[in-house]
Amino acid sequence: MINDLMILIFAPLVAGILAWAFDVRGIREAIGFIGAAIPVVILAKTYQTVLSNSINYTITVGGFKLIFQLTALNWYFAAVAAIVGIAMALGMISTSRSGYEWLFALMSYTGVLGVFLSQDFIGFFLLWELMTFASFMMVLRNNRHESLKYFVLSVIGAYAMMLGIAILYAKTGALDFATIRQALYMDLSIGAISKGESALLFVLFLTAFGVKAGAFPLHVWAPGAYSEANQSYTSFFSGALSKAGVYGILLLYILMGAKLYAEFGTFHGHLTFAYVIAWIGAITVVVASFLAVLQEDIRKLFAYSSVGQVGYILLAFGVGTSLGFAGGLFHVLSHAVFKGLFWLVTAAIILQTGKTKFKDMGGLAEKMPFTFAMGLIAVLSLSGIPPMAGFASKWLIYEAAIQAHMPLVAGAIFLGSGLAFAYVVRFLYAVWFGQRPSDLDNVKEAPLPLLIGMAILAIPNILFGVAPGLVTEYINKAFGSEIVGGDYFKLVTPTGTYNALLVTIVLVLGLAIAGLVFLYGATTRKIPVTNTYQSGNPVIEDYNLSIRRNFYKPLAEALDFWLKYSWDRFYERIAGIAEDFADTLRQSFYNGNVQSYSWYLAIVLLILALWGVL
Amino acid sequence: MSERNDDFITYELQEFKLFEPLFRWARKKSLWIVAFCTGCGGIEMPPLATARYDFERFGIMPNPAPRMGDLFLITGYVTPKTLKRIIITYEMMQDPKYVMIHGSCPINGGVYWDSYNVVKQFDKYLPVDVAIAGCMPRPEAVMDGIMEIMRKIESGKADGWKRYRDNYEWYKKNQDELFGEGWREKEGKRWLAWI
Amino acid sequence: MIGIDWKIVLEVIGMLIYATFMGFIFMGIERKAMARIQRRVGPPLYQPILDTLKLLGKKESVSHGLIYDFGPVFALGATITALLFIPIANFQLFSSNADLIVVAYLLEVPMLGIMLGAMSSGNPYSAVGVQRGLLTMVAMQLPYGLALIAIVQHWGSFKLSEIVALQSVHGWSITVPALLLAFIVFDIVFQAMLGLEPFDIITAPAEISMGPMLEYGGKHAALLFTQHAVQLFAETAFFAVLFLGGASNLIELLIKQIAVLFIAIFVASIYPRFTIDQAAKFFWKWPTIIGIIAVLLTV
Amino acid sequence: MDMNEKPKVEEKAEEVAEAPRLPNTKEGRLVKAILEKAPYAEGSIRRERRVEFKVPADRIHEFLEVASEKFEILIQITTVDWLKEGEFELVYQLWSVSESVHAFVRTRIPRENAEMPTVMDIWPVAETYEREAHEFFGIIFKGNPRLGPFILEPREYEKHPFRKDFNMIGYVKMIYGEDFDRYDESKTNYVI
Amino acid sequence: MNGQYAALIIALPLVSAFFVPVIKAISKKAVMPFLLLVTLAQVGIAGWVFNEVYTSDKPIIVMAGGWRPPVGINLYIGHFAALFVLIIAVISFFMAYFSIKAVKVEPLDKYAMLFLLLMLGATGMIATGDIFNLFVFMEITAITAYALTAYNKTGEAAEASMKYMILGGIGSSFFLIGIALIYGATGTLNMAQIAQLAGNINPTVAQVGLALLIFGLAVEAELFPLNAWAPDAYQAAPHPITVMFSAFVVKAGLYAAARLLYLMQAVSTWHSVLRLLVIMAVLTVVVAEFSALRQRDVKRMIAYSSISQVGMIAFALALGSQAGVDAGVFHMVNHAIVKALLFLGVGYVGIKLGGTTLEDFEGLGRRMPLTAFAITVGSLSAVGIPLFNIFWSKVRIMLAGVSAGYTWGVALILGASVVEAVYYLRLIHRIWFAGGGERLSESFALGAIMLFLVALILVIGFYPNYAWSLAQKAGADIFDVTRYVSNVPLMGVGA
Repeated sequence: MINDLMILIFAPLVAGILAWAFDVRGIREAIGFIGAAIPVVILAKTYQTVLSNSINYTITVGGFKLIFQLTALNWYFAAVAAIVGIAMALGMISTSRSGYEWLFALMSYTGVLGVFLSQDFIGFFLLWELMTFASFMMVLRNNRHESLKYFVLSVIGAYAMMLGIAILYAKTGALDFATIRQALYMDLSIGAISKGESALLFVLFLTAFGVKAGAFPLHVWAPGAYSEANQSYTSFFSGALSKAGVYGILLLYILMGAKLYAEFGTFHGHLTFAYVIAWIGAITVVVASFLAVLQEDIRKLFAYSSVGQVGYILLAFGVGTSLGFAGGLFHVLSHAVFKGLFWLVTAAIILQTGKTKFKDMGGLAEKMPFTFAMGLIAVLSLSGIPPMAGFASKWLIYEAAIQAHMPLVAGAIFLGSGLAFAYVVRFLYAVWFGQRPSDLDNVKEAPLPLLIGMAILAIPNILFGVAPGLVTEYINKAFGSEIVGGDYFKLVTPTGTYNALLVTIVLVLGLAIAGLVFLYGATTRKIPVTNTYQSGNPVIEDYNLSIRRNFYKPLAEALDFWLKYSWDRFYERIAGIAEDFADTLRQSFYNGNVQSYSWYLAIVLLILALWGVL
Repeated sequence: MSERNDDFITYELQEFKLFEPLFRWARKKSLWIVAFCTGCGGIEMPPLATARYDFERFGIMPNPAPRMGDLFLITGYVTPKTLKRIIITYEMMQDPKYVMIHGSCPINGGVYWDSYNVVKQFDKYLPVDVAIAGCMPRPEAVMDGIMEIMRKIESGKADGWKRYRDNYEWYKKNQDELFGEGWREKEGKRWLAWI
Repeated sequence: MIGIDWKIVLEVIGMLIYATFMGFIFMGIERKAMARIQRRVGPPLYQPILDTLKLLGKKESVSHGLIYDFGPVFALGATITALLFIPIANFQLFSSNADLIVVAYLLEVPMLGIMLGAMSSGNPYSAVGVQRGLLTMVAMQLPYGLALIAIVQHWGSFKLSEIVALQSVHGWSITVPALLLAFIVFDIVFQAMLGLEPFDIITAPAEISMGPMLEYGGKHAALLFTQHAVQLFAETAFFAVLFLGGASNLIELLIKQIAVLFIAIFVASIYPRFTIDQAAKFFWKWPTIIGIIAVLLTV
Repeated sequence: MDMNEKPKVEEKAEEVAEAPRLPNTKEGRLVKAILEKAPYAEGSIRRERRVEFKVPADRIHEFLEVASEKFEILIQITTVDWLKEGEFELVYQLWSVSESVHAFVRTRIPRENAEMPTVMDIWPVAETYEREAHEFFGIIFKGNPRLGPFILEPREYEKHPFRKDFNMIGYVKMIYGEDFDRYDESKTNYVI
Repeated sequence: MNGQYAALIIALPLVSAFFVPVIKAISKKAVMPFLLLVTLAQVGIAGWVFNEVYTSDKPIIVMAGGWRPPVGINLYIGHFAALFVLIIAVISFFMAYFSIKAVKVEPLDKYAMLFLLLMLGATGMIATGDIFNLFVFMEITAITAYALTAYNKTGEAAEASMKYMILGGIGSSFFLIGIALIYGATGTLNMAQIAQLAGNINPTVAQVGLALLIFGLAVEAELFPLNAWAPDAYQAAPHPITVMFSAFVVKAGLYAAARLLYLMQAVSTWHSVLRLLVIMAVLTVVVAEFSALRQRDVKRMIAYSSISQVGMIAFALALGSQAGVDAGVFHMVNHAIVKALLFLGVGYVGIKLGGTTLEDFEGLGRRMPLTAFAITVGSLSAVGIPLFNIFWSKVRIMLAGVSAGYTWGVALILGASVVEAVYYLRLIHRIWFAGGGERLSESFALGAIMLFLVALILVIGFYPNYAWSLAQKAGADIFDVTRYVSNVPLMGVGA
């Protein structure tokens, strides 16, 4: 009865409960780490078997048959979650303060793994809710307003999915994916589900997965939730949990792809519903990147940035061609890896300096060299500098978008990657370079487990950057068809090639040449930061020599027309209206005097009487 | 702050044995002026860049950054307040650097010989390579001065920076005598209120 | 691993020397042409080489830390890489292994190198320069992307060598009306990439004294000058390859490069400087609209 | 700083006679209007677009309030050091944008511990001019918050170098020492 | 023969209720332990009956005085009745213990008597097989409920019970008129026989009769317009009584309505009544949830939440499909456990800290960790978080709802449960992460009860198979009328 999948899914949950029970500093870290390590071990073990066939595991719970299956596709997603999970566990060892955080972090870990592996809607919905609830509890601890905003939005998404599941259950009578897929496929001819209903289903599922992935109109919760939770958990939160939303969209394609195509046809040669997802992704990329550039708080910046990056994945899936899927899946891995790394770096910074605003940080490069190196790798990867994984996946998405004749969407990616470059350099400048504020002088390097966590996330960045073939070859197997050609180091698509190894070698050669020219000149003399040219004025230590506050003021001025509208304020107003409506409803109905109550009874009797006569 | 500033003296210079003649030719043909115009001569420099005199023919280019510049023009009377800025900028310039002073005021105080606020002899505080007489020399005179600097570089006699390094104590003594000990720190603190 | 076949190694070394030399000559042409327009005699063509040698020959060198040194080295390295992936005349170099998007991104990377170095110098003027450099780059990204997309959609392939081959068969890109619009957009963006007059807010000499390069002196400045030279050569070559149909031999490529350069110089010597938010607003108005039209026409 | 520092001494005598018959020009009407409101002052017209007033020291603040309706801008506060008469002469230079007329308002105050009420309440810009006057002449302006060191070097604080009785040559010899003695001709009989 | 012992579940509370004054005469302090003893016995009997019914899989029919129906009154203890009688007994036992701690107001013997009668009424309503007998037990429950609501002798309690009395009175009188109509049409009071004869009654009479019956019970079962009395009654009643109200008094009403509804399936306009009930149920959920959003008093907030959950059960039962009824019954069981735990916890806090306003709950996590943990688990499961019990029944209800075609109903209910999530989680944040205080001592026994309920929730949450099978059998008992009729040994008079 105990087989691999059950251990894989429920090991973190059990470990979490144990860690919460034995709330002793040393023990709970060990249990938590083991809990996070088990899935990695099992996934590694099952890698060979998954390529050929799938491992199944079913349990009947409360009359529902929950089916869990490990195929090549969801092995990929589970592996991404596992990598980020192990890094989170290492990060949590040094940043978590109580068993509470371990419990809910590992519970959300179980939720994500369960979501990726489940093959029927009830199991999917159960673990989806569990994941949402666990991540909500992580944020509730620190900030009520942000966590409630996050929970309300994701619960609306979950209940929209619940409604969708119920409608599907009503129409097809089945709950597991295989039969639903079969039924929907046959439904093309019968036409039991009308055009309106399939549109409703599409919208419901899109809202559910859009909220979790942080698509444009529903991205409002992300900055608050990501910045309020314990930072090393946020690496998992934004690295793996947002992938659940993206996996959902993939699921949408698998289950209802044919049906939606039959219902809505094509628009300019693209699948209409896919075109909608592509444009949602594009808008998310542009809006989130613009907002990320203008942020003053390090956590908010990375929150918006991860919303933007998930927008890339949505866009890639929206393109609809197989290359688009390949690009999207690769970006799932690279985003999880470099965003997880960014969040661990933020965790290290906040742990050591206690500051979160850019204006009180600076000049940390000497004090925290290893964290800085990891931050630099993450910067190169996110902004898409060729030898890194970020570039390979972004390159695939470009190829797919332009090849599928979606020019404006590709234009959005260009703008998005430019903005990504801008806010990443802003992070570098404000935190690492420039003059160090006096109170940061005794900052030490981050603790060892956090550093190991960062190293774990940095290696794939470089490894899959130099050899992107490893990932694309696996994706080809997952899809079963040869989407991206070329060997381990060279990606060949029908219209373009990218030899990652050669680019790296030539870059190293170029650096060598430049280094030679550099070494030839006079030996350099290190000078303090106060020895800078301020048009001759003598510069002393307590001059503020670095621009850390509103670094991109001109951009804010150029965009002030657009910045007036904010979805956040819009949602707050709606929540306010709803609450006031609720209050007026209560006052009007339960107004406390018996006469009106007895009137209500009379009215009901009247209805009954009329009912009888009609 | 002042004591930390001396390490540029102890730092040993790079001697290019092989390409020295080539570099000397290059230094001669491409002088970059540090655009630091003090006193009334500052207005005399732009004509040099116009079509009539055009010092760009000789590879001279006005450059605002002291790190890159190598020809430092002192173009008028020098007050102690300005002298402090000049000294700091001069020390930021990298090594084969030359100083050219225009007009009589930096040479001997000139018209303001009795003013408490004008430095009488610039040469006491910073080494000077070429001095051009005249109460604001005409552009032709300045061009001649530049030719003179080029000839000195060619012959290797333009060694103002070497003199500054060799007897830095003397220069430092004069400076401290004028401004008082640790004047960089005091000056920095004084302007803190304004920033 | 690719076996080291000596033909490519020689070709690469020859090309690097040729590109650096021609890059300096281009900078010389730029300064000479500007001077001639202002009826001045202007410096000799090889003046940039002299400047770089003088800077390299400085006896003293100052640094604000490891990253301050790494910045220019990384910028020069990235520019050399970008250069080697562009099909220059009949030399194939490595262009068979990388396509348009890779080269476009490699041409962006030096900006990061310079920014890294400038930021670590801790000087407020260079920080303002970095800020303006990034905003200009962000502003020009959209039209730049649209122009590239228009080309790719028209010729249907990403490989530069293939685009050159198609152009030699069907005539240059600018002959196609839609790609003519893309040419205009790319030319405006080209102006900003080189940091020439209308968009030279990055190194605004009057305001923030050489912008990011303020703290650079001696050999660091020499590195930056060589990087600027190679970048000039690479970008003009990229421009020529995309729009003017690449060249069968070096001389034809040289003529096209100088033609492109002269367009940039004439525009530069006329226009006053945009402030940074004017530049951003400008880029997101006219070039983007023309770019969208070009893209829609070619789809 | 002190543009027209030395008005012509001889011109002061005949000014009293001219007061009653002001010409009917724009400046005349302007001066007549102000003199009605401030009888203690004497106004005269130097030339087209240039008007002068002499005001006793104690009524200066009141007069300036009256003048400020017409004369919107305070251009400069200049101080003249009449060593022989032992008096400072403060000249408030006003400019009227509406009538485009330039007014000189002159007052005399004794040299030793000179006291003046500040005019910052009428024209806030006066703060800088008053600080300068204080630094170079030592006039204390009551009500000016920032009278302390202004632009001079720390060495010259509280030395009020522009006062006539300031021994310039001695001070310079003290600072620049030997390279100042390079000149031999004596200082007494030079005429600038 | 041993089936007759089942009658004890009615007889025991009745007899012991009248023994209470005698015990009081012997010694005042013995009253409460006596109450405890009686409820313990009731639990034993109910457990035996539950075991008997579920092992033999046949309902126990108890004929009053040996008369066979339709002349005599019979008790029909099917799967549902057995299950719910056990729940009533267990909860009453817990509340009996809780009353010792919670109720300090003087005439304790009156309290004990009313307590037993309330338990009797509820058990009777569920167990009876005769509609008039149902009316009698309903009256007993209602009257004891009015009295117990006013037990605290405060102004607020008096006003609440007066409101309850008026509305309850109107409701039960119309219920009586309904019974009269049905009796006039069919000539029998026995439910099984009514089911047989329902087909050939004149449709309008059947229609009006059924409508009045449902209306009478709807007041008791707190459907939308009729539940105005509920929030005040819940808040004003002493804490143990509130638990009993929400745990089984309301459920008895609901069960009776469902039983009658499905008995009269044959009536022609049955579906329109169902649709009316669905509308009222959905409105109950929505209005109750919205009213709870800005509550300052936690007990009233949980009262509203209980009303909305009951509305959800009514929605499930009124769907008219086997899946719907099963889901409704499963939700009844879960809701009973969760609301018992919540009201117990809140009540205990009310006693310990002297009030149940939101301010009292500030930093409860540090002051009373065990109760805080219990309330947190209760509210989390009430919201429908996965690994707890209400999640499974909520999913069942949603699936059944949409299959029955009420997609808009399910959408509204889901929207309302988002609101429910908001105010419950605000409570949790206030308990654990706001404010603080020194740790108070908590009674061991109440802690044990709470932990038992928490364990029950978690067990059903983690492995709901057994609970679901119980619910399915109970659901079948209500829905499958033909089996019900065949089980009752009719004398065949006046068929």
